[in-house]
Amino acid sequence: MDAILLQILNGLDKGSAYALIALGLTLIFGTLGVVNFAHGALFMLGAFCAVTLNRLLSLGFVPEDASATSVGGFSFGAAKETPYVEHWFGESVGAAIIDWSVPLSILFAIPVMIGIGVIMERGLIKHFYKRPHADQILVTFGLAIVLQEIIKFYYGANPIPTPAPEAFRGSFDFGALVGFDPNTIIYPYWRLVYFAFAALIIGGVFAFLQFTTFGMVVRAGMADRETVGLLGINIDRRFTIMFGIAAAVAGLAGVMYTPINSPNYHMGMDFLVLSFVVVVVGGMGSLPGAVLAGFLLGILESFASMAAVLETLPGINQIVIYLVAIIILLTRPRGLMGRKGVMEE
Amino acid sequence: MGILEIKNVNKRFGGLQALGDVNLSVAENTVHAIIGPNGAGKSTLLNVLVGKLIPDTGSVMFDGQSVLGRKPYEINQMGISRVFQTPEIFGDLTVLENMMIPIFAKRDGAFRMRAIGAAASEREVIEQAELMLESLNLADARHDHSAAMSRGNKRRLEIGMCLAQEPRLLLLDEPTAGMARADTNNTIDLLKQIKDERDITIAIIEHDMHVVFSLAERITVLAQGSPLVEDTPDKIKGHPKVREAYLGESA
Amino acid sequence: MSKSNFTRRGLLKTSAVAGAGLALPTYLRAQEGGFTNAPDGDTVTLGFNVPQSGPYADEGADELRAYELAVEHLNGGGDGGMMQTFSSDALQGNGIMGKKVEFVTGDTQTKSDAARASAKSMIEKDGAIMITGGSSSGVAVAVQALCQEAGIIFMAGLTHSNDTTGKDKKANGFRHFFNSWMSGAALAPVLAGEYGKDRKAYHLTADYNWGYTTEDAMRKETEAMGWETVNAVKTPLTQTDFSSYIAPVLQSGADVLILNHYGGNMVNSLTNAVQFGLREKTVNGKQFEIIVPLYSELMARGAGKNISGILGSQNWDWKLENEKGDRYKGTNAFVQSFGEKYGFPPSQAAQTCYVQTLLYADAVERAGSFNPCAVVEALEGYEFDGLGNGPTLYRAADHQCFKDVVVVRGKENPENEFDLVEIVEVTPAEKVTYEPDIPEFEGTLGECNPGA
Amino acid sequence: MLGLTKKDFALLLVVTALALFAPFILNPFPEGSGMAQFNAGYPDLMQRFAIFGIFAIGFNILFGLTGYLSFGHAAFLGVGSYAAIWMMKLLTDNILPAMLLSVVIAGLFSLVVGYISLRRSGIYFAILTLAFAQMSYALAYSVLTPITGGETGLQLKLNDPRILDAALAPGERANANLFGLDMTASHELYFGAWQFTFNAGYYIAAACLILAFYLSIRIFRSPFGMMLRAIKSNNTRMTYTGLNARPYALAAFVISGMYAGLAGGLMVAMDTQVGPERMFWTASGEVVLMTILGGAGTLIGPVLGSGVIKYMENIISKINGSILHEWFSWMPDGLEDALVTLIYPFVGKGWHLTLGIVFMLVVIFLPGGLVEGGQRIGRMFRRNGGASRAAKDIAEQRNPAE
Repeated sequence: MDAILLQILNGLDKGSAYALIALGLTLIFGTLGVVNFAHGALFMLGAFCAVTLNRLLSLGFVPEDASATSVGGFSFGAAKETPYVEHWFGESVGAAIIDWSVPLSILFAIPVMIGIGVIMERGLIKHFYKRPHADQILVTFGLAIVLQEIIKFYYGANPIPTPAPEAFRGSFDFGALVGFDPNTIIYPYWRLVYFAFAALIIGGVFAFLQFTTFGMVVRAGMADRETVGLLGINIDRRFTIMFGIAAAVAGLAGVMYTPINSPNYHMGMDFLVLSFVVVVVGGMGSLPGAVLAGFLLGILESFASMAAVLETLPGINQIVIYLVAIIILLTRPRGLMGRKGVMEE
Repeated sequence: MGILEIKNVNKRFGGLQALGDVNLSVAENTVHAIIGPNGAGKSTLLNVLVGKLIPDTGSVMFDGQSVLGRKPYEINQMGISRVFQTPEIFGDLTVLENMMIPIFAKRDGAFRMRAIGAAASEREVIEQAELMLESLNLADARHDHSAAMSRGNKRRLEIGMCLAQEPRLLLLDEPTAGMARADTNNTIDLLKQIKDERDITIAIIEHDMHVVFSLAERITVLAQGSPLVEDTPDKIKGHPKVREAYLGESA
Repeated sequence: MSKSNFTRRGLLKTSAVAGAGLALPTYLRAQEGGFTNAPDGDTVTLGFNVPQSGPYADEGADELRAYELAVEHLNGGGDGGMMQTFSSDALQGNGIMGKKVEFVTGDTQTKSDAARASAKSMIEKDGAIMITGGSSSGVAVAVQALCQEAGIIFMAGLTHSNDTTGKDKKANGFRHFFNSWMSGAALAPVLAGEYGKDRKAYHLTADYNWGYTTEDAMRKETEAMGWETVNAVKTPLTQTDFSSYIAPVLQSGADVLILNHYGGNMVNSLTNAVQFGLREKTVNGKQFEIIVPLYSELMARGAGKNISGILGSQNWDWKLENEKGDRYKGTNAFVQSFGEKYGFPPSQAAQTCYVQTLLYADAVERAGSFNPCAVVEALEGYEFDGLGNGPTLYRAADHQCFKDVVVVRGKENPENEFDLVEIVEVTPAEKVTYEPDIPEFEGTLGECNPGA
Repeated sequence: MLGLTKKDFALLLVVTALALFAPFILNPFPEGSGMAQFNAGYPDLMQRFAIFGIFAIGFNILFGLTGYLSFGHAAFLGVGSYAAIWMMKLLTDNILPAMLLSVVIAGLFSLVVGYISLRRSGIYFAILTLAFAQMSYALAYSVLTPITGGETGLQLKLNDPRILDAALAPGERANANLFGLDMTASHELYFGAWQFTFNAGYYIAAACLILAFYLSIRIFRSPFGMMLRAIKSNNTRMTYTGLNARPYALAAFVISGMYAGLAGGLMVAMDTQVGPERMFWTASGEVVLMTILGGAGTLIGPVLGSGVIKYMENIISKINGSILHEWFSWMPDGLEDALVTLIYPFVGKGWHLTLGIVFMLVVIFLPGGLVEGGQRIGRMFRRNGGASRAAKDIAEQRNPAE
């Protein structure tokens, strides 16, 4: 029982990452009808916003009395630096600022990612709305490669550790809180933060689409693009904004993900295929479907990784997501909550 | 006994009774129009006939055989062809190729692998297709891209493609919807010509009363999923219930 | 024409008609030499086949730096690096056998197909006489097999799986790097000393060949000294979030977690394990510990602070000579020339690649020929010293180097990003030596192939 | 001729000539010159051009004609490869049975995958095929290690059974051959500073490519091909014309799966090794990109697209800093360094960046892929009155619909 509860918790957490990425992807799919293979790259860019801010804040100088490590007469100059922020704001405040660089990156990433999204849409994607999906795939895939390589050029291929604030490191004993034995269900603080953050963003996007005129038009657009076009609403500008929002959602998912796994330049590709599976299993053009599928697949993946399950079905952890995707798509033609006629051709 | 016999067909979508006890008989070699206000169940009925929807109860017999439970392409192979509200043609193919496909379908059935010979050397099929195009006045456009044609010509092509299969029943779903007057008249003429030249039964769903009264020999009026009246055009024109329910007093 | 690798040449001639005119007589570049790509000018070309794209690109870049440095030294440039300390003095700094060393590079993408394509282009197009590099066992095994077929010497780069000099060993292939078995053997005594002989271990294992051999080695060695293996769970290579594998560890009653992971897998699983607070737990009255059998500097950098206090093994470390003395001479010479050129100390991948290049060049000099079979003969059973790892033997039976293994621990407070681990102990070569015919290393070496 | 129209036959002749004279065409630069770096006329790359050409031609029969976008075709290539290597391990080193089996096994596997996946269309179909391929990859990498060799894959070993072959003499190794003709056998021709390599394996692969290309023309022009285009154009009309679209699509799927199997078998025949990453989704994605890059739905496009991608992967990736310096060494120092710094990010380890930029440029400026580029050049020639036959033929292969 506690083992299952534990995996549900893990699954919710994995699922919230899947759901966040899939949410942005399906916004672009559903509203713009564009197969965006660069969405994973947006997630990656978000993560590197956090890395960049962390680096900027940690920029420093070498105090004069610092000693360098030396080997056989050769010394490496990379002695400990004192960050400027510590110099300017005092040691404790400066250290705290660096410590909190990941949450601070949210503020940094929102304008950056919206900017990237808008530039991407205006500069490139806009011209591909009426082109075949194949062309969209090629151009966005090309863009994803270019973005990745730029990041690789500046940051290298190795993962870059980007820790959570000290206060959120480590874990708490969730099991003990709800009456299980100690140490049976432990849960890292940051993952709880990530889950709450994902819930907030998902809720925010839904509320935005539900309660604003803008959202109403977009939802109408998702239901029937032609009608909205006939209404004479400036759908172009709204689509641009929508793309910006989707980019920001992907970027924020990336920012907050950095303490969970050290980001590297190809992390977007690792998530790309999975997020496509999530979106499609959820059903094309359905936001709740994408979120539901994200959590569902996250939880199933967690269950499949249990030792007891692996003993009876070796290798099930390798394929569970794809197997479930096949079963769902065969039993429900348009995924969990897909609408008819979206991307079926 | 008509060529198409619809008996006690019911279809519900959730709480909505789309079709309620529809009974309809279409006599062979007649033009039968089905009219009715929006939401009367015309499209649902049509989708039942072509196998896209399966009714909850009732039977649909075509030439003595049930069509229910068969796939659309099987029903087509039984001899029912359908013309859509917006012309459905193979836009990426040339006009001639468009016309060849139904001839292949007629000759080879629903599936036959012919991957070795060249389509261009199928003399017989091409000849038939060209004859058909000539009778439709589309012969000059045979190597054109069908997507580039006018809507009227697309409609002609689509009707021609259906005829090329030599169906026994031709279903037309608002064939002149959204068309200019001239195109509408052309289509009416084409259908009249077909009616005169061929042994064919035509069932037509239409809003445009001009079209209906130009072509139909019998008319069924549907309202709220059930047939209201069925009669000859003249009788229908004067029928008080119809005027009230559908045409409106002013018509 | 006297020697041919295409052993079916006789058949080939008789079937010329069947071949419809395609069966042209075979002859390859510089046939006179009697072996593939015999260098005929005043230069000799080496092929450096390293990952330049994909997750191991940084490791590949470091390997490439080492290769370029080795070429510089062989050609008499720079300060000569380890050539000054090398026990053999065959190398004069005038290239190899008087021929200037040139090199070509390629991208393995850490995929065996791409690695073979790249290696083949080096052999077929650039006339490389030796191929070296790689940062995964899949690639090493694939390229080694290719070199065996083509009659080229393969000097493996970073490859740690038993298979490279075990199941898939080849006469034309040589490995300087250590392997899973040695990691287990080297770690076990240190683990017993540090954590005691009564421990319960939980293994997370990457679900592919290297993972299997590493888990095997670790289990065998730790169980032999009294540890109990509570559970061993396989994780997919493509896994990025290991939470669902880490979370049940505590429940199982284990007090040690062994992460048989490498590269991105290791960075992520270790990060996750620390996130779950495993290191702060006390289980069975003991401090919970995490072990990473194979360490690398780049992985350590990727995992950041999470590696502090975590034990693992390495082939070499740049502080070895400073901390453990003269036995490891060559280390400082290498670190100095590498550091001067690039501004930071070399990784163990760089060291193994540098050493492999030097060893190849030295073998050619000693053999007096570029002929692969002569090189194989010169390397087999060769004992040398002064290349940073202490006295080393290239064993004839399996072409595996036997030398000391370094056991390291992640530093609590690293001075800088290059100084992330501290050397705990060096397990001497005798303790990590095994018989060449034990079941884990079963395989046929075959005979050397000189090619055309 | 051969059941082809004049134009198609001319195209076939062009492709045949390109394939036969590839060793010359791909090695335009003399050995030892700075430009020799761009030579691609060595056996391995020529073989890869042919093999991936076949793979893409087959993929195009499915995607280009029916519009069904499979994201899992690499699985068929991989399965074909495994079948071939097992055949060579167990039965004989002759590549013929190996290649036959790889086509058959890939065909059977694609029949199963296609039968299930074709129950859905559009993106749902794409994800189903992707799921099958990813499962194949993951299992081949891990739990199926006893059959697939896992991470390290399968190679020929000295102690393989090889029932039909005579025992190896001491010192002899197992070589892929066709009735004794060794796939690695090469003939080299020196012509001044030029060097041309004629490799037996390449010519086998080229023969397969020509045959595959010929078959694809026949399929394109057949009534079956017309039906496939009809599926892509309007599935509704297809159904309401009494045609069952699914077996047509399935047939196309299986045919393209068999092409993939042939490509996989050839890969083993040319280079006796199989690894599971051949089936990873990026490999499936690559053939999609090859086809679109060249021009989906055109006859020659996929061959061009695969050629460009493989060229970048194998040639551009090998240009490193020292080669750049060599090239520009005649320049003044400052200029040389500036130029090298400018170009360096795009070559060698940056070859992916160049690939990404090429993808974007092609799709932005040549919506119909590289073939459209040929088309435009062809038009330019025609305007100048001197239309070259080949350019025109290539240009007109494009479906006007695209």
